[in-house]
Amino acid sequence: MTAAPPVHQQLGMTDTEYDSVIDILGRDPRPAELAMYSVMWSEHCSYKSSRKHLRRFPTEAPWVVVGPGENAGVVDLGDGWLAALRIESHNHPSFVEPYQGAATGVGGILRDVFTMGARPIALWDQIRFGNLDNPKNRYLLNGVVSGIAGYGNAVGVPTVGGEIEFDRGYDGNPLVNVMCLGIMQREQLVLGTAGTPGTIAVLLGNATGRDGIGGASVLASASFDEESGAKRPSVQVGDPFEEKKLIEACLELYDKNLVVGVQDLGAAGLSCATSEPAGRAGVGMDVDLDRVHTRESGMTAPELLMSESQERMMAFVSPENVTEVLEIADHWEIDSAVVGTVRDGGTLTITHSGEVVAEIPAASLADNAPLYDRPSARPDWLDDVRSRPGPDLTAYEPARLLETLLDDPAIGSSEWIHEQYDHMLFLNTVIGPGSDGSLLRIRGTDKALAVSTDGNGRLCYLDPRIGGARLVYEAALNVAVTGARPLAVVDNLNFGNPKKPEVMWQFIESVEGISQACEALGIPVIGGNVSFYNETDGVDINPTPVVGVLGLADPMPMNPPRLSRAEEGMELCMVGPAPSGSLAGSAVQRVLGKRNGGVPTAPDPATAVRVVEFAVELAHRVAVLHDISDGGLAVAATEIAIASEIGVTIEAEHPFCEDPHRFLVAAHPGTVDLPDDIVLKVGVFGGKEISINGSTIPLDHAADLYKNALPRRMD
Amino acid sequence: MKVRVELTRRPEIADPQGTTIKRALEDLGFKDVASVRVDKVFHLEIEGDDPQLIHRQVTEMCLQLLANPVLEDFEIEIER
Amino acid sequence: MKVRVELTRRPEIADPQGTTIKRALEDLGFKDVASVRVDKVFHLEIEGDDPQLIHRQVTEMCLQLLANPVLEDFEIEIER
Amino acid sequence: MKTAVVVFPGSNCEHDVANALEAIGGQTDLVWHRETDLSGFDGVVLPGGFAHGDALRTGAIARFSPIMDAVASAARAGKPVLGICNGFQILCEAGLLPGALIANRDLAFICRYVDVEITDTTSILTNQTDRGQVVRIPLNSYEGNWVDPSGTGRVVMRYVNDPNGSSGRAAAVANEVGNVVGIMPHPERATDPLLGSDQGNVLLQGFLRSLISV
Ligand SMILES: Nc1ncnc2c1ncn2[C@@H]1O[C@H](COP(=O)(O)OP(=O)(O)O)[C@@H](O)[C@H]1O
Ligand SMILES: [Mg+2]
Repeated sequence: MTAAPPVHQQLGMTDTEYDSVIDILGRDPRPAELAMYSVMWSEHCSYKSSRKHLRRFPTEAPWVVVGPGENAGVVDLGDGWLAALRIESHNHPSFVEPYQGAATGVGGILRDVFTMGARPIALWDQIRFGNLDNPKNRYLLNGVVSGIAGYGNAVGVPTVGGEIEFDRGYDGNPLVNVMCLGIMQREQLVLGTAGTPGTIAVLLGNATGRDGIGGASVLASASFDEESGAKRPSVQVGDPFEEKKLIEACLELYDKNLVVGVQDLGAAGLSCATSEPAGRAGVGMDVDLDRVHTRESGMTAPELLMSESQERMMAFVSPENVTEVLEIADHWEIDSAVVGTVRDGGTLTITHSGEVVAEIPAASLADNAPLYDRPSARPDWLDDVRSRPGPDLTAYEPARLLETLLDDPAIGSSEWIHEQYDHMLFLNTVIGPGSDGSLLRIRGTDKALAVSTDGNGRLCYLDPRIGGARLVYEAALNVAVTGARPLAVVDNLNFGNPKKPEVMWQFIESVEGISQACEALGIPVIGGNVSFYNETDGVDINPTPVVGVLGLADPMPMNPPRLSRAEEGMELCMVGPAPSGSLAGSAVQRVLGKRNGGVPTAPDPATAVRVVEFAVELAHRVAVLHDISDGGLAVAATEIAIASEIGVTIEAEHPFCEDPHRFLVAAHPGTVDLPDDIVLKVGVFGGKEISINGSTIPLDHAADLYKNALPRRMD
Repeated sequence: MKVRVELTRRPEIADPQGTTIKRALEDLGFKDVASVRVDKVFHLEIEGDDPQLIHRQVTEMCLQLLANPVLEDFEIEIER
Repeated sequence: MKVRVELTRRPEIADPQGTTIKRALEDLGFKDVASVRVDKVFHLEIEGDDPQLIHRQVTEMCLQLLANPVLEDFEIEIER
Repeated sequence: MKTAVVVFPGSNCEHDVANALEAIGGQTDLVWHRETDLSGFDGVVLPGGFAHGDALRTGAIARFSPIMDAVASAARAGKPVLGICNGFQILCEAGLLPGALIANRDLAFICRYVDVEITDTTSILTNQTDRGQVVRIPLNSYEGNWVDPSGTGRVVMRYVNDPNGSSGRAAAVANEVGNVVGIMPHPERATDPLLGSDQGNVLLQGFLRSLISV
């Protein structure tokens, strides 16, 4: 019978971290104080293992209004318009309970965006699972997609795109990342500041219950193992209806200029929503926990401070506006409570049933958070993996390979997923899910925003730096082919256990690759999220950084390119460097059952930039553009053929090679002049067959495989 | 045999639907409603007549599909 | 007082959830399942201690809000 | 000629409908569900969304909103009353249309274009169309599966291919008089070729036309 470990350890805190709490306070922490430090200093909230390396990202550009650090990044779109973008992971909660985990992930990312003053106009989902032959993974995919649909559709924000990938590595640890875009007029921008002394803290929205107690520090910052079931009671349940009312109420507060600042309650709940805004404003705050409206009785101070009950916001309001704020909350039928007052000096004083339960320097929760420079080392297995020979395709008929690819659930149509999402609400979705980037018009202007989100764990496994860079170029190109110029990047860095030097190395290399590509394209990183400890029973996932690129089309193309606009007689051309033939990390390598291996083709920054700019320009005058990614030219051309319901005859070298920054153009001969140093004619549209280098497959058969790749496994 | 399985949501798990319904009942003038929780019940008809066996089968069904152990507990009742 | 209200779906009304669950159970190898019906249960806590009165109140709640006569019948059970 | 677009907590298509109607010459006001008077309006639209989060049953709680008495008397007065998606569900719950809407046959939310055939041209929605005419408009619902044991519902539009199990493939249903119509797909989402289709306009034009005729 061994004695239970000390409380701070149970809360996920190391002894050294505990000692620095004692140093800060000059005494032992009270229970509530310990709870606050433990959640705020968790990996999830403090980024203690990653902060040092995230500084590498380029974050500046004239159009950046708010960079990393706030709830969402904000860029200037001109004419008084701003866009807010943020991405967030909900990997561990989605493994524990796929529906609620994904749903609350959507709720959280929405709050990050409307906390800034913006109206959320679109969502994207980035989801990764183990292979679908395992029923558990079908259950997870089903649950996650229903959860995103159940929350996103009901809250009334369209989900207009995303990405899905399957790999055995995600078997015990699926990835669920969600991204949200919002727009606003400049005057509506709000920051997460508590304002000046005298300002009143008003808690809006859901009653506080014991949801996700310890979630921040336990769920999101500890690895999975057989006992993860034990952590289950802290599952949170999302309420999109409450969130919808909260959105409308908050937007009215911003319109009427009634708030000094706003902070959403996510991980670390009240601890974060009091200390962070106070810290940012260099003030203190008196908070009375007895004022907090609760769902359950008898909640302790630590529970109230750590609760992750969803759909709550903290508004900071000047005294004269409090009544009006409470009236607006009433109108929208949400609960509200005045819970605190901003004070001079930096002390955060929290009382509960008349007793002081916490008295700490507000800023210390954020500013004094531990910062680790964890050892990193290139994995010793990497050379073996990179020296694996690529598959020899000469043994296969191209058309048969194409069939196998089209039937792959990650390459086949995502209809089964995105038709469960409302992707049309607000009538802005000019180009929705199912092509490259999504294109959203901004009503009352000639502008449109394009967004694409991309990841590729297999590539990053072989070379995290090249992989990271290629993600940025791919997303940028996905945006460019809709006619939008890339403006900014958000990233979600999903990695294994940072205490392992190889994982830290993968992390640092990915950040380097993403940074280099951003610098080449001249686009800043305006926000992101880090998810470590994606491992099960000691096995780490493939390093899976995910990026989202936001682009602006101003003006929007009158008649933007679409996959469905190819016609009889149009020529198919490839723009970009001639393919090297490398199949390292490619879809073909995967669907042939070959182990992931080889050396991925490095991007060429100068060419990438030229290709991206050329795509933006072409998008205003051609019928079809499509970026080349999974499955190479062959799959990209087939996607056009299927969407346009017309055959295509392809004559090209290495049709399955996935080399970076290349795209396809379809146009009638002689209608567009293409610089021949980066353009190759690779085919012509016509007939009812897809023919690759002489090997053919009927169009309707291809379409059938493509459309049923997911349904035939899921239904 | 007829079997009924009732799922009851764990007390600590939020029930937004119940909360919304409570609000609605209050708006309709039913002020004495202290709380509302919404749960699910399955009515199964199963071939066979060995109660023990069927109980075992249904328990399996609950663990594998019907109940979500994260959110709810289940109760099996063999009706006849 | 604790009151339990069960809504039972009218036989003539389709039950997509029941049908889907039946299929899922079969896929899992539970072949003896003849039929599955899914119904809703409400657990209400109501101030007061007069069972008759409470029964009347809850009947009202069902007629007005909780049950949709087109789809379902309701059954009220005062638990204590 | 003015149309009230009723906003319930949880509605989300109110602006889309209003914009679509205004774009073809209609006049609209958004009216909060706590209001009680619609006498100043010539017609009413209950827009799509998730009123009250669809708690209990879709439309079950919204039906008791203070505004609903005014909606009912507008319907009795013969004014055009159009429920789209969630609005359709509310009209059924309120007894202004027969039947009820239950979960889609495949228990999945469906958001995609569907082909819908006009079967009756005498309603406030279909008076500008021809019998047998087919329009492509987006469906966007989880509870789109209409059941009508009473058999009294007048189906004015039906799906060409059954997407959700709706009885008689009903996509839009009218009361006897034809001044109250519920439609499950979203005509307002098919009002701009740039977004994929403008074939919903003919339906909204029918609605506007019917404002005048009463
Ligand atoms: N999980 C998903 N949810 C919604 N849309 C998705 C999802 N996965 C893929 N899509 C859509 O399918 C299309 C192709 O996705 P993807 O294969 O990632 O394109 P690319 O390879 O060009 O990045 C995109 O429009 C994307 O938005
Ligand atoms: Mg693409």
